[in-house]
Amino acid sequence: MSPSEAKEAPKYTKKDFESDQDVRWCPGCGDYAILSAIQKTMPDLGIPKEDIVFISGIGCSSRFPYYMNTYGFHTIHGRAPAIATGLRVARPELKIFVVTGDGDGLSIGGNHMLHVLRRNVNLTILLFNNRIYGLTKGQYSPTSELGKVTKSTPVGSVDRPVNPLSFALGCGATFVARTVDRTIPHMDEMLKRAAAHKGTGFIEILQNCNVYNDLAWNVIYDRESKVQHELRLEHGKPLLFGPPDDRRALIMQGVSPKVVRAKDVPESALWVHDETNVNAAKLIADLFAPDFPIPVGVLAAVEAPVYEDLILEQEQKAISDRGPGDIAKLLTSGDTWKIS
Amino acid sequence: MSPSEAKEAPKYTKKDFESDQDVRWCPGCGDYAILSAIQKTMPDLGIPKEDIVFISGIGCSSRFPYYMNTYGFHTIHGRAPAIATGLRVARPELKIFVVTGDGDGLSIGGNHMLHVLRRNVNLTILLFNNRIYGLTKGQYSPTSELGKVTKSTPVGSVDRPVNPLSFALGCGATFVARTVDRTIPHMDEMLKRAAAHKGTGFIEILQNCNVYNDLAWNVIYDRESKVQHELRLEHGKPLLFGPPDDRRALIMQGVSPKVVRAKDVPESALWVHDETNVNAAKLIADLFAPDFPIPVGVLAAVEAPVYEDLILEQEQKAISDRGPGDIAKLLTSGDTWKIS
Amino acid sequence: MAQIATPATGAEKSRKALDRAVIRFAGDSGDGMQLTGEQFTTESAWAGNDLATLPNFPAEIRAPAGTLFGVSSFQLQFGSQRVYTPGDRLDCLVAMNPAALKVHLSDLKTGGLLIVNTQAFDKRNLDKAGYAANPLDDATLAERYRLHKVDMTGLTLEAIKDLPLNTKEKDRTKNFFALGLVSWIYTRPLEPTLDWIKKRFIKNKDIAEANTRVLKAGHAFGETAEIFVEHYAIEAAEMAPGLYRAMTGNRALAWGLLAAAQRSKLPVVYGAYPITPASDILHELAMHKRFRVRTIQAEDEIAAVTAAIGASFGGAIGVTASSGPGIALKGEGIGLAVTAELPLVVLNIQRAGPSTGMPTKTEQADLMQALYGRNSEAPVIVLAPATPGDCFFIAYEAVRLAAKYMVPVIVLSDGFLANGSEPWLIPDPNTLPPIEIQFRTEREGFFPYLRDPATLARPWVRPGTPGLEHRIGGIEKQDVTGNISYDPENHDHMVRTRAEKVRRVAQEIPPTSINGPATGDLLVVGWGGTYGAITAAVEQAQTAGKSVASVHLRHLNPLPPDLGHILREYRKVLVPEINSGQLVRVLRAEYLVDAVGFNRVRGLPLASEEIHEAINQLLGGKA
Amino acid sequence: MAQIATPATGAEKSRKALDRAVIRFAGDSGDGMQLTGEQFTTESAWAGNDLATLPNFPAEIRAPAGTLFGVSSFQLQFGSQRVYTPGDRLDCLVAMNPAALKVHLSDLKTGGLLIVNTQAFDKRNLDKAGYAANPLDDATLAERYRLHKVDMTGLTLEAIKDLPLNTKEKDRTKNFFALGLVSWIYTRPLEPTLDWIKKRFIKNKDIAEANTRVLKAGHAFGETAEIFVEHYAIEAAEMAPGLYRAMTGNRALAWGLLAAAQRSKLPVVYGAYPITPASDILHELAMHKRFRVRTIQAEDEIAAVTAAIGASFGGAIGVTASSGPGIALKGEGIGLAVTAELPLVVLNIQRAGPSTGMPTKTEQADLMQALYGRNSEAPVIVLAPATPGDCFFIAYEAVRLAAKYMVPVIVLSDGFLANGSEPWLIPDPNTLPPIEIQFRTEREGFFPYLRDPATLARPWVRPGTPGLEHRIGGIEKQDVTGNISYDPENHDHMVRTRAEKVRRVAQEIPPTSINGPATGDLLVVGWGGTYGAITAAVEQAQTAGKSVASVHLRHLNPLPPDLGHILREYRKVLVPEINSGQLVRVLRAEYLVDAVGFNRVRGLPLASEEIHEAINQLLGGKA
Ligand SMILES: Cc1ncc(C[n+]2csc(CCOP(=O)(O)OP(=O)(O)O)c2C)c(N)n1
Ligand SMILES: Cc1ncc(C[n+]2csc(CCOP(=O)(O)OP(=O)(O)O)c2C)c(N)n1
Ligand code: SF4
Ligand code: SF4
Ligand SMILES: [Mg+2]
Ligand SMILES: [Mg+2]
Repeated sequence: MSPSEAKEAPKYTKKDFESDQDVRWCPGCGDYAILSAIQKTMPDLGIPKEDIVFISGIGCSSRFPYYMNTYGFHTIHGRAPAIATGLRVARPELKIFVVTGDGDGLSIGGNHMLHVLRRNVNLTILLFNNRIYGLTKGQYSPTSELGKVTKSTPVGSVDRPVNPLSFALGCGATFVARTVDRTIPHMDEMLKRAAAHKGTGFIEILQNCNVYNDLAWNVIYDRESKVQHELRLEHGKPLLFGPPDDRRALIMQGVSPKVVRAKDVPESALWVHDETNVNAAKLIADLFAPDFPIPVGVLAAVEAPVYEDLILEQEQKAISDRGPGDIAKLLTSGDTWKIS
Repeated sequence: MSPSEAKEAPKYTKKDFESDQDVRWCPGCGDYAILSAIQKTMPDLGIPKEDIVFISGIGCSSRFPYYMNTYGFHTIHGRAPAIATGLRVARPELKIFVVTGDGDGLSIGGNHMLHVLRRNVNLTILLFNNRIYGLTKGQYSPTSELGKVTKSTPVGSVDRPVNPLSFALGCGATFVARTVDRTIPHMDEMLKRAAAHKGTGFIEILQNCNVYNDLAWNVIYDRESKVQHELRLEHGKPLLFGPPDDRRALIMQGVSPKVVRAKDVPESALWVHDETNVNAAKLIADLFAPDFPIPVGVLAAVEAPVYEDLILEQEQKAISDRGPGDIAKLLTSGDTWKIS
Repeated sequence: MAQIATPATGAEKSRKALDRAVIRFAGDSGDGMQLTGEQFTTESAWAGNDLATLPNFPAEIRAPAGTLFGVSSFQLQFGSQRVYTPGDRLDCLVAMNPAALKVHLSDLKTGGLLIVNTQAFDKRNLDKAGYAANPLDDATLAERYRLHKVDMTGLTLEAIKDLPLNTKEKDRTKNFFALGLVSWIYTRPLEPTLDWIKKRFIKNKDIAEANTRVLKAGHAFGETAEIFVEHYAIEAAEMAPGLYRAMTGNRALAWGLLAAAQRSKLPVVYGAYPITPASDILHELAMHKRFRVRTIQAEDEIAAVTAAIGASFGGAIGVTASSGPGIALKGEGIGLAVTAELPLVVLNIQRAGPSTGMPTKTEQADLMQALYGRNSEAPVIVLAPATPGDCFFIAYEAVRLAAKYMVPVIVLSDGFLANGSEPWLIPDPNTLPPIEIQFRTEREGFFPYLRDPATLARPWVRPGTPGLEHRIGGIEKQDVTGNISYDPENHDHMVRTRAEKVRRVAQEIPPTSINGPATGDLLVVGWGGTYGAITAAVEQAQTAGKSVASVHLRHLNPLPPDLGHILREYRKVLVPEINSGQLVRVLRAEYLVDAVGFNRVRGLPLASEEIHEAINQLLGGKA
Repeated sequence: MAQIATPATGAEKSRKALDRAVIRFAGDSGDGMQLTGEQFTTESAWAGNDLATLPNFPAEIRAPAGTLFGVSSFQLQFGSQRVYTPGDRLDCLVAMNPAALKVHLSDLKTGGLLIVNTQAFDKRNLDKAGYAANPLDDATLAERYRLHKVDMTGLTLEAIKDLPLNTKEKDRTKNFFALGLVSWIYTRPLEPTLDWIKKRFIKNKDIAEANTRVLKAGHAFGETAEIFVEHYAIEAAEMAPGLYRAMTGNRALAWGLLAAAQRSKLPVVYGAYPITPASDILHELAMHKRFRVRTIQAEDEIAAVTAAIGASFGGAIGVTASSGPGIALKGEGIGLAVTAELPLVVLNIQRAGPSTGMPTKTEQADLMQALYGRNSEAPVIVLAPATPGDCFFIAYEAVRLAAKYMVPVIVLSDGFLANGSEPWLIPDPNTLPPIEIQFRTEREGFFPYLRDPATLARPWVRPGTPGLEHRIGGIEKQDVTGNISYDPENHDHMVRTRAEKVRRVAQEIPPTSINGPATGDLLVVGWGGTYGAITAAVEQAQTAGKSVASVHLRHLNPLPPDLGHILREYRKVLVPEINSGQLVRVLRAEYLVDAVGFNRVRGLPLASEEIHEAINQLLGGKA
């Protein structure tokens, strides 16, 4: 049963989701915007707030649960997806959000991320990607660009970065989206979409760490650059981007995406976005500025079996077939012998 | 410097690579074929055998190093990629092979697999995929099909499997290939290709566990079925498969692969395989019988910076710029004061 | 089936009464020795004997036939008195091939019964076993032991030559010949095995027929063949009346959890990653979904323990299990449960280490890890079962204490208990102590770390409870409110509180029962799977008039409150362990008693013989 | 720069001579208190004082301004005699805002010097600090302390009003005003700071100018303002002659590894995953690539330790470091290095736990984990530095022993040593013991587990060596050959051999130096970062005529061979630790001495005061 069916949720306001804890992020941190966006969206989910749980690992981003007036568990580094899986299997009627970072979710937590995604556990995962380790005061992360100069890499990092969207899709994720900490309304929309998804809803949120990696995402923050590069994905709509006076279209040339002037392309030849096509999503996920647009929105949303649903089906079937377990019966079943 | 440049390798035979240890796999295990294929291929690599190291985790597959008369380290479960990374950074002149299984490499070891692939460490990774945990006597693995009945899942598994090729590509792998334990010559070829690759060469080897998951890959073992489904990938050749009298072609329809009768497709419209196109590789990786062919061969092979090369460049530059480190100098550098 | 077993036929030949016997079946991994041993065990249980078993198989799944490392064996001791261990030296060894003979002969008593399958002693097998010449031709063998060369293979094939089975299938039944023969020698009833064959091969009449015939052939062979001049009867043991079943430690742990689930009315979420020898608990639990046990085969041990913690946070019983290296990986997660103060049960089926070590071999070397294997001060409850059947009660108790004190409980079983079995007097579940779960629902005056004055436990709140929304985590927190706190005094207070909470569990521990005089020359202190060996050794010494007693600890943290007093009642204290001396260090540090250890770390259970010697040495006497 | 510092000007006002002083700078995370403290430290070092420092900052990166949890502070004690600790109670407190006053006032001695930045005491900040009224208006404050209200902000802005900087930039320089003022009060030379400013802001003349002016303004203010009636001089301490530098523990560990790399002529492969407070070692090493240190920022702690093991297998020096939960994750990997018998150095910068605990706070609670935090019997060498500078020698020694005995070495530093600094007499690297690495190359008679009779170390072979191809692993192996072996006696032998190998390290340990009488009423035994506090307390008691001595252990496994004998020479034994009593348990178990612990677990160093009290209590005396 979904929580909403369970009980009628009271009418909430943003305030209802603000906890009494002082928020301990640096002034100017992108996390503030995300926090307020989420607190603002919560009432629209129509879920009683006692049925909502935020689970996180460790990191600035993972401090998140303390600031939500719901149930919350700030756990250990990288393990939030596993903990959330256990919680969901125990309590499938709860609405569970996982908050993680590019280090928490993709460095130490990469394996749990892989497996929660392939299992398609019904969770909403918010990955705050600031391309840096914030809490530990600024080392490069798995999403930092090659050659990144940080405390731990004074002459530049030597690791090729991982793309969270491509990774998630490679793991078999059933819902993959991207949004940006500075576009509140879009964040709201993505959040609702992900929360409504049956299975694991994975959202990458581009987030600014103004202390250790300021403006890492400026290419999508800067007004002019944003106009040039932002590609808003909308199901059923063609992949068009760029300024009104110079629209660009993304098309397939053979098996490679290509950018062309929109007016040079016949209506029929446009690439129409289809959230249910994971193949397409994988191609879109790899795109980024400057040579390509920056996709924002829902890349993929497909139906697939949900891990804990199957577990409970098996349990229900076992009980309806042979009745609930009875330890006394079990103990005396099979080979026994009496001694008198 | 590559080992071969280092010294002239003696002329070896298969025998030179057989260790004195008794092989402890079950009679009939697919691992035997892989072992002899690899022992047979080694001489062709032209590398002195003292410069070759096999690193493995834990599992039947991971017993592999004991049987190779080279240097070898049978480590702990899932960690071989990390251990190999450390070894490679310490000794970049060695030729290192990692042998792992679908459990060792994709269950407990999934995170290290992700990071070794994105870093593009110069290693050859052989993942023996038998879709089962062999050594622990037959529980389902991350590559087992949904609903798999095993010791740990008496009424069927509830996890959606991960596809090793799609996963590797999602992680940013630069060389991804698949081969089969029952096609020795093809194994040899793939092994040489992977070993020659600059960066991480990842090969999935479909392997038979005749005790706990016999004929899991029968769709590609069975002669008839193999003819129907095997798609041999060859760079620059069109994607054609199926029996001579009824050839099929794989083509792109919009952004989705589609199977059609070969003769219905004009030469020009054929999908020509391009190992350097990672986009294409991602689409091909997801294909499998019955609806699609089973791709075998090199899906992707692209150039990218190699982790340890960059580390050594930085080291060399530091030394050539300012000379080798001198602890006596360092100790007395900066703020000091004398007390007399 | 519940009845006193009737002795088998064949009473004409002289039948000697014994009060106990130790026998071992040994052969190739493919020879079905484990099955043979298990069946012989059931027959002996039927016969009303007390018994203890010791399966022993190679780490390799199916080692190549005939090799030394491919040998698999099953040992049991059965008797008309209390049987504490599988026994040390063998009265009877059945060797199905040369490798088995080579590996096991040294354990056979001089004058012991040695039965070999002659046909297996061909050139190929002799080479594989590293025999230059056929040992059966060596006269000394027949001099030292009562050697019986039996062409089991030949007799087997003969018995079923007319059946429509291929030679491989026919050959595979020869273990039933051995079983039939040895059953005759020790006057075991065949009913349970005949019964088992019927059920097992219901779908394959020919195989059923073959096994039946071969079993009887073996039995008849003993009865008629000239060579066996005598055979033996072992009277039923004096055992507490009641209904019995054979129980292994791993199954007992699983069933104990089922009992706890039913009694607490909570689902069990069992997070596990397969590993020898813990995997069978997962396999067992997966078959009992009706008890609302939800098994998660996790991606690794870290996910397994953290998934269990997530479940506990949700108000279910979070349980995880592993062995060896898998337990080492859980330390960080257990630390989270300690500071989050959530119930968690961790089953550790100890195996020989360090690192991968010897996965199928037993050991007791994880005690210190259980006590200290986490960063900083992270105290947990530690329990250890004494016998396979005791695993049932320990698992149940672990759940009860974890939920009552809101703290992790580590259970230290081992490979020997896990796979070994004993005749187990089936308990009445209603006699188990209740597991009362009170989830907090009252908003008034709620704080996440408000403590129960008696247990110091914080309230357990199920997410979904209106008005009690709260946040917890791994950072140090203020007592009562649970808010993040870096206050120095609060941290000191919390460190002491977490320790005190575990110390309070001492109030749950019954008075320590002493096996022997309440004061004397020597006290032998043990824990875990060595119970049988120690008890046998101590009783042997007592019979020899020594002033020796033993206590066996099931609670290792906290220790029983009366232990310090007891220790001081004896001149000396001996602590036998399958490790380099762990409990002995704990006792010395805790009570400043000059306890000495007896330590053998061979991947095998301790032999009561060697413990007995150690006792005598310590008492300066002779055996 | 190497010279005796010349006293600053301003000698007209009465100058009192002190032999030591404890001062603390406290303010907002944004106020630059750490920098201020470090500069004051350098000035004092210049002045030839001995000193010890204690930085203390919030876990939050940049806590919101004005909050209590956002307060950052830097304390140091400097003196003309040996200074062992940063000091307990404060002689002088500089509070840059109300929150800082609130958090730290209680540590100020009655009659102590209290300097506050008045302009920061506005409504907003007072609210944030939870002050109903302005404490500066409260007469009692001025009665209890020597209160000096200084409008530092105002005077700062005034001093640089003409400079082309915005207000924010100008305001940021006020910490230099505080520094200048306090430097005058304690007669510190300004040269080092002026010097530092020049270098640091070479690219930004205006900022340099501003800081310089403000520093001098603060200094002049002390000299001229009426309010400061007296100031102090602290003579240079009697310190061993030679060249000194300020050294922190983390840097010393890093440099010790560099020294080992150079001496052994081997590359260091350093696998680490960032974590507080260990990260700075990674940052430091990453800057010294010229020493052939290769840093791997791994995906997690497990990859970090296993990468280091891979490097050791390759013949490099494999090192890993972490803290708290990160160390718990390395247990399995360390076990592999134990059984593979490869050198490995594990640096554990202990922090307050359990679990995430208090990342920026210090603790000593990982000793038992270092000894036992792995599955089965997996003995390793355990070392602990006593002071920040000692970290250099311990890191070097760790590499030497790991390579000589082919075994992992765990180094237990802590957050206090890591960030604290001391004036460090720079050693001559040539006086360090040699690190002789002999890789085996001889084929004749080679076996992977053939042992050196003296050390029991197996040969270290670099892959790439012709003819020595071999395989090792985590499964139990036969001694000498290294082949997989499940033989029971061999396993027992290997368990004992691995233990004996570590025990042999005792032959490397110099005689334990005793601070005090060789026999007496009380011996205080310590380890790690408590060295200073214990020594100060013991010397205080000695001055008071008590028969007390202390020993400080740098080797925790194995323990010094002469320790048992030493312990028995005293009537009582006290073991102060920042944990619940870990070393004390080890000593009790090992030597059966009735040692008692003094334990405070607050995330802070122990105060010598409280240890001194504990000493007196134990001796039944008064302080
Ligand atoms: C087991 C463990 N390893 C390391 C750490 C230290 N640590 C805390 S947060 C963090 C990385 C945080 O990066 P990210 O997930 O991107 O979060 P951000 O702070 O950037 O939001 C690390 C390495 C830890 N707390 N626990
Ligand atoms: C830390 C740890 N966890 C679990 C195990 C038990 N274990 C050994 S191998 C294995 C899985 C092997 O599966 P795979 O990698 O597919 O190898 P295969 O035997 O199938 O070749 C497991 C779970 C272990 N040895 N160590
Ligand atoms: S460090 Fe970066 S991510 Fe963390 S709180 Fe500060 S600004 Fe935000
Ligand atoms: S269990 Fe399977 S994978 Fe392992 S050795 Fe046997 S057949 Fe091969
Ligand atoms: Mg981040
Ligand atoms: Mg497998």
